[in-house]
Amino acid sequence: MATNKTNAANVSQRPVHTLWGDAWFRLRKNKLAMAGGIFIILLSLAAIFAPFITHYGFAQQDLTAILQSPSAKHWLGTDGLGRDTFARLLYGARTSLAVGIFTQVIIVGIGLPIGAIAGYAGGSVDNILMRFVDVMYSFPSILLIILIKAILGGGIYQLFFAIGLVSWVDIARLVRGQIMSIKSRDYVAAARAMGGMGPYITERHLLPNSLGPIIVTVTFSVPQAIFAEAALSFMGIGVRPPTPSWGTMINDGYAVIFSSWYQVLFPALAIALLMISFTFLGDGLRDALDPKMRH
Amino acid sequence: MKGKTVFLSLLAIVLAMVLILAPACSSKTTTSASTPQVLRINLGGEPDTIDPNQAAWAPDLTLIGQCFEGLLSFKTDGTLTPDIATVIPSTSNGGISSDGLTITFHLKTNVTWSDGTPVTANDFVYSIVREVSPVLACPYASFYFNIVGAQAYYSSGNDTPDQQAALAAAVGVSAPDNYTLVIKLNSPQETILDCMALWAVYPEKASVINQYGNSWTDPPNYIGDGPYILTTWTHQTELVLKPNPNYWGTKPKLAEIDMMEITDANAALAAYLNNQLDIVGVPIGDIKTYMNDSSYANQRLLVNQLGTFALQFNVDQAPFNNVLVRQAFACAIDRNAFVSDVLDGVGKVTTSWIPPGMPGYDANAGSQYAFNVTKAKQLLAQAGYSDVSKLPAITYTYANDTNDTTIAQFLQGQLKTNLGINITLNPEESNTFQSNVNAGNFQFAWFGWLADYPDPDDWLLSEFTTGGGVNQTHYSNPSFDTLAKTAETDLDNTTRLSDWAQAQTMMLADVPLAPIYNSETFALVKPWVKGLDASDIDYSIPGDRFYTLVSIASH
Amino acid sequence: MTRFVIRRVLWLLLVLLIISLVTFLLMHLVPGGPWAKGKPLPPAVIAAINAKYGLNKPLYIQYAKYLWGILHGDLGISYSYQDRSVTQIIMQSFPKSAILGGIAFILALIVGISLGMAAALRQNTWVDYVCVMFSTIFASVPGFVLGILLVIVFSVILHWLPSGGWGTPSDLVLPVIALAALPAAYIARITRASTLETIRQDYVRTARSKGLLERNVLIRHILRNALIPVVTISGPEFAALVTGSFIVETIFSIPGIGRLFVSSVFARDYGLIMGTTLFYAFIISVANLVVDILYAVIDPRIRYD
Amino acid sequence: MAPLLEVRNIKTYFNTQDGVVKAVDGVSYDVNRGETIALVGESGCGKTVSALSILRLVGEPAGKIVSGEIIFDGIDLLKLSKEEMRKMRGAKISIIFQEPLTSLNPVLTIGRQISEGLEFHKNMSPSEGMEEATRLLKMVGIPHPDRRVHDYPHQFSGGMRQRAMIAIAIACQPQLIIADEPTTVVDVTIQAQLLELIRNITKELNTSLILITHNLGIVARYAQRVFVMYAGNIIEYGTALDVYHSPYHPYTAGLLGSVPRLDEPRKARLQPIEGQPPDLIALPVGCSFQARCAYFVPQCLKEKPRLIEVAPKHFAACWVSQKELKPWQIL
Repeated sequence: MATNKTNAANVSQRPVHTLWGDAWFRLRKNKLAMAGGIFIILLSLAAIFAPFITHYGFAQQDLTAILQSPSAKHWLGTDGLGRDTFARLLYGARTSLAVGIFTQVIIVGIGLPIGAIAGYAGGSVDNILMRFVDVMYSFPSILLIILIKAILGGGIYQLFFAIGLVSWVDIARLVRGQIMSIKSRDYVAAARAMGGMGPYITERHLLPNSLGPIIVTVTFSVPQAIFAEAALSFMGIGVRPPTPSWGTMINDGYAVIFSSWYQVLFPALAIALLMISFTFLGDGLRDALDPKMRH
Repeated sequence: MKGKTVFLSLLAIVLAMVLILAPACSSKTTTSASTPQVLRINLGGEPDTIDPNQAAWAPDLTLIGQCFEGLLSFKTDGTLTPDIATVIPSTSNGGISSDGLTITFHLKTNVTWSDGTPVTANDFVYSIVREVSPVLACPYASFYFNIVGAQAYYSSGNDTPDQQAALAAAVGVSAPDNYTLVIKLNSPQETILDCMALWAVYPEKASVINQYGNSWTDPPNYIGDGPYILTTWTHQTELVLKPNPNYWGTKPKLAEIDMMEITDANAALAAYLNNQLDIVGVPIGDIKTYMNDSSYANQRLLVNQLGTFALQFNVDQAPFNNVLVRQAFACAIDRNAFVSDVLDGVGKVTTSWIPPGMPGYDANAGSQYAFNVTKAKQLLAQAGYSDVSKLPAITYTYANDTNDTTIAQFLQGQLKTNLGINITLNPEESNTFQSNVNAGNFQFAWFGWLADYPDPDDWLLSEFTTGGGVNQTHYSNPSFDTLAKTAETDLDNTTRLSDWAQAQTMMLADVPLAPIYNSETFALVKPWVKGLDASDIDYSIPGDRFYTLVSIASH
Repeated sequence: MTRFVIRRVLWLLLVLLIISLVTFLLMHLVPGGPWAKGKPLPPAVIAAINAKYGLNKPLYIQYAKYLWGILHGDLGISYSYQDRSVTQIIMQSFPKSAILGGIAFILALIVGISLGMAAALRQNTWVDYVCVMFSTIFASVPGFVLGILLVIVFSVILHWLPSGGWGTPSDLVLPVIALAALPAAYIARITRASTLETIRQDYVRTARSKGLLERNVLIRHILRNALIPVVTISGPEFAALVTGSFIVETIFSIPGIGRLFVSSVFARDYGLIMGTTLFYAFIISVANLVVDILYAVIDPRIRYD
Repeated sequence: MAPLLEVRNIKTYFNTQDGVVKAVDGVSYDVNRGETIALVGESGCGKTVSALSILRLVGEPAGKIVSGEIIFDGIDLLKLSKEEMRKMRGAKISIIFQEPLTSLNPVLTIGRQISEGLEFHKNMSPSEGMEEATRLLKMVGIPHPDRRVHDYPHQFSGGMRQRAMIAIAIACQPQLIIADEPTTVVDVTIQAQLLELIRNITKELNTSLILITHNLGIVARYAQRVFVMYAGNIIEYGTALDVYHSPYHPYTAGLLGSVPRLDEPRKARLQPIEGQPPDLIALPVGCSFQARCAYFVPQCLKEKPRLIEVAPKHFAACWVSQKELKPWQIL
């Protein structure tokens, strides 16, 4: 945490010490995290409003201008089919962000209930679920992804599903751990004493309190999903062309790496930047939400 | 103070790395300084098998071709020449019986295995029977189904061993004496001679195979009769070949051939640029650079291939059950743009299915459906689709490797711009793709064919006859079938070839597929590689049929 | 402890069984087959191949056959590499991935821990910032991008190192870096976090109050406690590294098991898929078991009963 | 004969996000050889920090001793090099922390944690160290010390852990021991035992002791002199009995009020201390107790009271008590 000397001036407006207010206060102080967050927001906007930013379409081929280097006409050059790289990068952001975020929906959708049930119910239920998790762990996820993709076919939704299906395990474990620790705390005991039902307690007390760590984990697993998409596209089992994704762009660029290296450079940089932003944001959130850091 | 020590340790790591790589660079320079007679090529992966009977994969053949020789072989012009056989059997020299059902080969008597023992007719009998055995289920067995009893034996997979043994004995190959081989056919077949020149029936030494089983292909068990022997096989890494001391023919110049197994095209190119390879195929994306960069002028090699790539339609599925639609699509693809932009000029525009350099090639075949947008629109209109939005949904299925993906997107663009048709792309993992296409689960797809042997029947018979072995388009035309039938059993080459030519024209008129281009190989060859004889009959690497002629100049 | 280990080993066997079953079913659910590659084959040939591999028999019989084989230590045959058994193939390719991954793992540990420590002990100084930057950046560059860049710089431009291959030590340098970068960054991040956590602990103050040398405070009291989380993650990391990376092994043409595995899946090489999957699962489970044991060794509070 | 320790006007400040926390703001006290003094005050009044300041263990860089002198046995600790200071810790001055569980390293055996100090200052071999550790554990009354010496902290009960901490503190026979609320986390019965133990040992070794506590009740029994701290200052000190029986500062009185007293019949009801201690970042002008004081006079708002000898050897910093009479006797 930054230990910048602050004078009496801003002492007057000390932060409100609720978890969220306090977290937001501390997050605002973390420049890197804010930078990351801002980049992500800007990128999302750029992706959403891509058509207003560039007049090129992501599938619009210009066979007279193939593999051109950056120019005024094509800011980042063109690819093997004369498509504007900048445009594809923008539209590709849609894919990558979509993969990054919607995968989390599936991950949380599967991991949270399983973890919550295991953590709350405990005993044999917990045992069975956690053994299941163990099996998932020792399964080579790449095999699952490839096979699932082969069964479901090549679309972006199938991609969300395939990636999500193999990466919910961490969340499940986390939620379970969280709930187990919180379960033992007094106010939950109190709630139970007051005759609160299991699910009610889970939803009213346990989940809200384990929300912080979950948010952090999710933030960190967004880049992981984007990673996965890129890697899969590199193996040629990514999204359905001509829809661009940064992964497919890297893959295409890799094919021409010696002749026009910038084709791989730009999407690679884009991915790296997005990753870094998410990592910074995640760090910031962790520091902000981690109760241990509160004084 | 702790921080410092940490950084020292980091520094140490970096230094360690530098130390590791220092010798590396020096060693590199030294290797390229001296000139051992070593040829370094890239197979592009681990061979599936190097057992001639079972091989099917072009790179595997590159290796087998060095270690084995058969009865006959192809010259660069695609004509046959005797190898172990003394002469090419023909009706005139009595090698082929008048009814065309019996083929007799006479063998050279001075041919030996790499272990010094003589190669006899029995080795061929063994190999041919083994080729069609149900136990191995060899992929090329169907090429020999015309041999008496072959198919029966091959299909006896679920029978008892005794039954199989009986069927094996009944296969129509025999060796009256050590140097005579007699083959009995069900029906006359001119191209059986081409088939006898294929790797699939190279002689194999029964004793080693029986002794070592599967591992007979590991050196030193890998006994062959070719100019080279396989000395080391580091799996997934490289194969090393040395001259065969007991080779009967002219001794090769090379002291060693290193066959790398680099799977990634770019990695291979990098290896070439880094002087770790002498020959490399240029990945499609990099072709332009090396085509135009003058500093590579003395390294470029552009070789014609006996291959045609085409758009194939499933004639059972709407809208391609309508011949007019197929014709329209054939006219809608700008082949010139394709070759120049997608292939960067490596390849030749074609409308003919049978590629140039093949007997029975006809440059004008299918030319009526060359690129012509207006005609394409007319055809669509005739088909009743003047409003393309009336077309049923169309999906193009393809294997998801980089090149096919580019092609798919190009075709999508063409149909959009030229006919205003929106098609969906359906990338499938190559294995899924293959099986779906075999099963006819596709509307239209990419289809490539590379010659097994230079004869039209390899291109038309099983591909387009009704119920043909690899008829993926489900094309069915009675008059085509009759023509094919006659040509198949015709021993007179002139009439045979004219029949096939006619058959092709007939087929192309119905457009079960629309030929787009004939493939070529664009490779870089280090200037110090001398005597390379590259041609359209290469297996997978330029000149790989004639490495005996190659030598390495000092550099 | 021993009872714990025994229980875990038994459990491991069960896991392997489940995994083998799931894999087997999934595998056969997926369209395609060992015959569907490259050149289209006539039905007669496909039929013959199915007969050869017993693929024409009902699934449960095939599975039973497979299990029976495993019980006799036979992982079956590979369909795509017909000259070798699955066991042979794994035994030939795994050691290479293991060597590569092993070195990468050690490198990642050394670099990661040193960086993490340095950063934490010099918190909010340039040392810290440099380390954090390093770890963040390397944790954010996809492995294959890094690999590609390394090839371009060190072999294509500088001609210092081979662009790939296997044999000489120099072949290892680039792939090791490409493999180690991400885990190193990850470990660095974790070490930093847990060290920061640890140096705030009371017992560190106690240690100082005894007047110990800073070095001893660091090694005896901080390091050991700070490394506990690192140990937990190092298990999966290690397993992941030694079982090879498809992408890195492809880019650097390493004859490892990672590439083999993925290609076997694409080739529908049922025998090899089963073999490698089980092998992989085995390695992971064992690695985790070892970690749990190590865990108990460094942290006396952990007890298994 | 000069006192063993003289703390002269030390100021220890902490830099935080929210500003500079003046945890100790000009505190002076002294400890004679063999004497036990008590630092008393609510939690957060700076007593722990002032003690840690002696060992120079206020966590840098956030915390800093900005001024003052700490004369120990004739040498100013604040002028020592890091290395010289390190040699002091554990050997000459040692400390017993209040949270024995977190203050013991969970992954080292009790024995090792006791012996490591010995290995450094008395350069014993590890084995000798262990023997000594066993002896010390016996001395602090751990049963089966020979076996327990190999145990880990989590295997000890709260009381035993604190005994182990004591063993660590006395290992090198220091001249000064600082006991920072050694009994807060253990229950009352064990409290007594521990305090007895500490007293006996200090007697035995003729060690000086700074006993830090918020419980004036125990002070009377164990300490000769008492220093009462409030908001980083000492606001009253004197012999234990004086302070105990006739506190001058309303705050001290308040603290006493919060202690059940059996020896005297209750007279006037005393004010319980209401409100919170002031924000150490923004201390008010004048007396820092003003906000909570029931007796304050306008002067309290203007000027900070200095310690004045209100009775022989009895000092207090309070404008009201300057008037030679205890505030509540006005009423």
